[in-house]
Amino acid sequence: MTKPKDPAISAAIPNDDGLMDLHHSMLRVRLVEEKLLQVFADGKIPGFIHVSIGQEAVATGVCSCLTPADTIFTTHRGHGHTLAKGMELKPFMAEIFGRANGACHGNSGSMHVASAEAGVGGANGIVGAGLPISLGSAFGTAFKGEDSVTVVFFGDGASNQGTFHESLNLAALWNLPLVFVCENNGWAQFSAQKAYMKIDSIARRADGYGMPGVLVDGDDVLKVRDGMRQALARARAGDGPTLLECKTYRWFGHYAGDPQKYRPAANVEQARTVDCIANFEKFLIEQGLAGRQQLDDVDARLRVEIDEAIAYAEASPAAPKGQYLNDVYA
Amino acid sequence: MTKPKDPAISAAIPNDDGLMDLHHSMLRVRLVEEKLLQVFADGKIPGFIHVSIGQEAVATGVCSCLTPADTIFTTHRGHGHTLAKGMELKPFMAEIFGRANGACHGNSGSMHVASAEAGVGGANGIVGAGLPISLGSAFGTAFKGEDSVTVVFFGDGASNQGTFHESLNLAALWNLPLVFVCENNGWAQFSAQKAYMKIDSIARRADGYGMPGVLVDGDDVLKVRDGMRQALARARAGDGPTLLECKTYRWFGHYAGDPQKYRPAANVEQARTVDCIANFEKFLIEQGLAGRQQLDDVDARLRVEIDEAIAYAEASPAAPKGQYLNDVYA
Amino acid sequence: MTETRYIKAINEALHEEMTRDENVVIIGEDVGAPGGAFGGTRGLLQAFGDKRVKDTPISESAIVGLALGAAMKGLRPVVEVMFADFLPVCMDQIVNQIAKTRFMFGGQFAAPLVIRAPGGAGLNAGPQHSQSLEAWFAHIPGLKVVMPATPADAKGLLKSAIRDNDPVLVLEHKALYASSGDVPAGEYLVPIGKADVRRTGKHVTIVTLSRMVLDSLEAAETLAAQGIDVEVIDLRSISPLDRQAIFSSVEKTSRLVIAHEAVKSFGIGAEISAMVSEEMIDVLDAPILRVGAPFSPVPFSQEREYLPNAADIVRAVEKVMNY
Amino acid sequence: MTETRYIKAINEALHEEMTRDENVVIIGEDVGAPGGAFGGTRGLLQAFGDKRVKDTPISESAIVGLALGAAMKGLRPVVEVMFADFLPVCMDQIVNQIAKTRFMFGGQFAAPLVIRAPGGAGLNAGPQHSQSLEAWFAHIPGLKVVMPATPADAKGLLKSAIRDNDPVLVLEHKALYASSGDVPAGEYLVPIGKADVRRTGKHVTIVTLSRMVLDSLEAAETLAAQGIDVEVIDLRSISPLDRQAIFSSVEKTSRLVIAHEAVKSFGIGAEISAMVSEEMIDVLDAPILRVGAPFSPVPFSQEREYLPNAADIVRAVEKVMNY
Ligand SMILES: Cc1ncc(C[n+]2csc(CCOP(=O)(O)OP(=O)(O)O)c2C)c(N)n1
Ligand SMILES: Cc1ncc(C[n+]2csc(CCOP(=O)(O)OP(=O)(O)O)c2C)c(N)n1
Ligand SMILES: [Mg+2]
Ligand SMILES: [Mg+2]
Repeated sequence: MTKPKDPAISAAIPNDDGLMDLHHSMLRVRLVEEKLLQVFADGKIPGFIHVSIGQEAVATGVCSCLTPADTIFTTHRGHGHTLAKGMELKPFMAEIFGRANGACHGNSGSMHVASAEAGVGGANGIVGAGLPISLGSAFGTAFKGEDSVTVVFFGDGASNQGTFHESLNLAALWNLPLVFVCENNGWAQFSAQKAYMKIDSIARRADGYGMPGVLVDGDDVLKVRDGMRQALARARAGDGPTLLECKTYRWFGHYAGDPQKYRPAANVEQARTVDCIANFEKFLIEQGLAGRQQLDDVDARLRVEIDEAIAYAEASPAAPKGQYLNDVYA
Repeated sequence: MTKPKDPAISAAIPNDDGLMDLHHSMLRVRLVEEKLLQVFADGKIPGFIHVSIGQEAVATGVCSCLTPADTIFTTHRGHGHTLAKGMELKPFMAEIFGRANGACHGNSGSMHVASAEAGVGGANGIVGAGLPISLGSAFGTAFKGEDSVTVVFFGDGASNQGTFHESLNLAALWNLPLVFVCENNGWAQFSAQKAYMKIDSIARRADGYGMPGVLVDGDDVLKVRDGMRQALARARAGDGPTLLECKTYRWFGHYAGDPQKYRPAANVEQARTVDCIANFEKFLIEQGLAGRQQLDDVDARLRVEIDEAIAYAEASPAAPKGQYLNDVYA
Repeated sequence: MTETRYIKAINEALHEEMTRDENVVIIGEDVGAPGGAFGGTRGLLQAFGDKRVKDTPISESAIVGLALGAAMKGLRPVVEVMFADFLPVCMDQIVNQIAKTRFMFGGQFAAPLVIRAPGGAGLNAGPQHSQSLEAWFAHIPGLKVVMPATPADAKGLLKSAIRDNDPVLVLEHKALYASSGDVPAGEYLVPIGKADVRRTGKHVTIVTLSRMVLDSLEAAETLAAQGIDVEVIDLRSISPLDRQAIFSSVEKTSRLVIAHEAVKSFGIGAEISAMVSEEMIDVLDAPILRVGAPFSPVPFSQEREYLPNAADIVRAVEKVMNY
Repeated sequence: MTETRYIKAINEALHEEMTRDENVVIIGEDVGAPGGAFGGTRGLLQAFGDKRVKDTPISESAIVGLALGAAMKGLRPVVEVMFADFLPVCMDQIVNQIAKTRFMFGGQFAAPLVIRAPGGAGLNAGPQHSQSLEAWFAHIPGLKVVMPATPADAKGLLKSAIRDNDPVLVLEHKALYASSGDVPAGEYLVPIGKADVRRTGKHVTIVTLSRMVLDSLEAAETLAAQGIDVEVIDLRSISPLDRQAIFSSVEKTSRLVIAHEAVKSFGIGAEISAMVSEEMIDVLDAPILRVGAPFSPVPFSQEREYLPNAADIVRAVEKVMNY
């Protein structure tokens, strides 16, 4: 995570061990995605989008440990990871709107946001396909003697793709500086986890590759960060990869607009009572690390930033005629 | 395994718990493959062949527990499994020779021997590709209410293909009547196991699917049979699949003619001191279950059978002109 | 005949075939209670139970391979692969296993199974969710490949595919799912390997399929206003290909335009063009022109500009008419 | 110039490029000490060490994906996939990831990597080890595809592929590995996208590639004896395709035969035929004929009967000459 560009925060309140940054990052993801749901419902975004609302502690807990030199690979549900890793909001938004100055020239939209600058190797529309690519990123940086680390996010559903298996085996074998982050939100599209695997915890699979598997509460940003710090320490020390499973819950439908007939609203309501952001705010206030007003100020500043990014995206031009032919070959 | 069609055996000596059948089956595979190496070296077989000499206890131990109603799927190194399962020797041999009355009309050769009659769903030239297919076989028989079981053989190398992972997960989830037999011979083509996986025992992976994983000495036909009996009992009782790993050693090169520069001859010599057939013969004799002469008689009869099959294959006509167009569509 | 949506026609076919033959089973991601990503399998779980309607993990290779094994055991599996773009994920099972099973084993085993997958663009789903890859499959002996353009064909071809003794890939078009048309109620089979003359005409033949049938018919209307009488042939199947239907039409019109949504280069239009020029070059009064997508992945925001459309077909027809 | 075997020429190219650029790494099954299944990577481990020559598990998707990630980080991976028939195992990584990386990410990342894989028949390796699937890859924007026929091209194209900033699929022919020819020592680059006129002639053009270049040259000799003067164009690259070379030759000869080993239907010959008839139908004095394999998997025992050969080419040429 690049430091949030908001000097007011670090100046105004004690920011012990980056706690206010964690709050800022999670809330930023939440507010961006809430806004996306709204503009999507208004018909302003083509195609479809997948939001990670409720899962922000995973994105933030993991990415808060990283530097821009580290690289992440993510999934169709990648907005949070991407932003927490430090991607600029304007090219992010313009891409989702399909505009010429989107990060990918409007070629690919929400499912493929990426930022070379911020170390976001790309979201991916093929479930499980990011894992093999992350191997090469980790191999590449190690080859060049860099001490940066690669992180690949994937879902509980993705953990049943063959690519998961091949990638964990190879990463363990080659001792790659790689962290496999399984964001287990209990659902794969319209199915609950028990419908696609017999075991509860994906971390249990790590042993079959000779790699540590760690399960953390993915709704607690500090626990995620702790788990990630240990995995990163291993990776940076040359001790190889870790499978870090973060258990969380998908608050919304699979895609924006999903009527969710496949799960009772009551269950979702129940799950939503565990809110990583509300809980963390409570903690900050209880610990005397922040006051309500300060947190509300962060919220207000973020909304301004987001509105600006939306306005930027909307004002951005469409891709020029035939643009799609420009990025096919070098 | 269909009973060997050799009444002399069961009549002449005590055949406690099918021990003489085990001997007959292992020796038959060994002698067939030794003969195949010879005729291949003589240039009589087109393409390439992969022999399983030294690994006969796995094929025999597993298949001795099966009936013709059970189905096996095997690999490029499938001669042993196929024969132990009861495939007739003549169509087997004629296929390897590429003749019209080969089991597959000469369409495909050694790497694709199959027998619908004997419950051999086919050898496969793509490493790891048999596992998904075996799922459907097990699903199909269970669907029809049959109590037969499907067995899929694959190598230690194959256990790193994505299909391994997807198949074990699905089989466990659906509780399929399936036994995954990993024939771990320590080598994948020209590489030793430690070059492609960090863990020693593939059975260790079973836990990640919620399935029992069992490691047995693959050079001891009785231990293989015991392991298989338990796995089969589970499967037939509706308790789902098992991963049965049989540790053995590949005595010969990857393919017939492989110069094996990648491993010291001394290591191979050392490994060959563990001979599943010689050991089993010793056991039979020591236990007073058979005499040397009786075993030699089995050997002699087998050689006759094999010579006949070779003669049959050699005398068989080539496939008729354009035969390859006949089996493409129904 | 009732006015039915394309996706509903597919659903009807599945219902009917499952009723007719208890060996028909449905396999795929979210095909059970959710009724599939696009609603194709809606109601089947309720009607036929979870023995015959099987939700799977996200494991395309395992799923498609499972269908093969089940088919070898006498079942008639119908697999749904959520997007045709995911077929590459399980390509080995399709091409090296399913397509070759009968051949490799000398006819000892058959692979009577169906893979349904929606291809095509039109929903701004971006480069990994919009492809038209049919040319690959048509190149593989052992597979049959159909691409229905209308709800009636979606029903009739799927029913035929399920009864076929060979593996059939049914490439639906996701942008057509919401389209409607008359669909015969109950038993209705469209033979695999037979094209359909969707409009008769005498000046020029358009050979097309899937969504481009609609664009071709639209183009034909525009051209009719200019006095150009277009014959539109909807291939419906690309493997086997109804060569005779194409030859007969070109025999009459002496002019041929081929229109498909896939990338033009190395697409199925190439085969049709080559086949016609091989057999009847002297009949042709003009070059055979192909309309297809440019040589780029399907873009997200510029999808409409990228996709071939009726105007492109009109231009191609004008070109062959003015040759 | 030294007489060198095709497989040795490949090995030479790898040696030279690894010496020139320390970012070139070799990845694949048994590519290290064993030197690859066919000897292509022999000696590289010894010369460059195990940091740059990486043996892998049997995990084609992971391997090819790994190459992509490494290329995004600035390496120049050269992956060996043991048989081209195994490309379907990792098709998603090739087609949905590698080919689309530059496009999907708006040029932020490049994928300068090479995948080498031997295709083709000739060793009686049967239906799963003998296929020619190049048409699939030529249909995918973002990939480049080359198919060397001679040892010199095998070297020169591979060197160019390694230096190319786009992903290049090098489809070698396993039946050519043992063939020999003159290969320039040291620096020798064959440009990607340029065909080679392997024989000049004025009566008929044969467009061909890979192993069928040899059959075409043999056919040309036979035909020369009958007074038919054949021009043989070796495509070398199929994506990008050297359209101009084809057009120029047909301009001169007015007759075209296309010969490839892949299944004829929906093969690359279709595109070439369609492209030529689109652009220059009036120049043609005869139909464009294609020589390719019949519509069946490659059989084990009848491989020779199945494969297209010089006699088939002679017949096709005679047919266009006598038209
Ligand atoms: C290979 C492949 N199969 C299926 C899909 C369709 N699909 C997209 S997301 C998804 C569910 C993924 O579940 P999970 O990995 O748990 O991620 P989550 O959506 O929960 O974040 C599915 C099935 C796909 N995109 N790619
Ligand atoms: C997908 C695929 N990759 C690679 C190969 C080449 N190959 C054939 S056998 C083999 C080794 C297999 O090792 P293992 O699974 O241990 O079986 P074994 O040969 O030891 O019986 C390899 C790499 C193949 N046939 N298919
Ligand atoms: Mg999930
Ligand atoms: Mg092995």
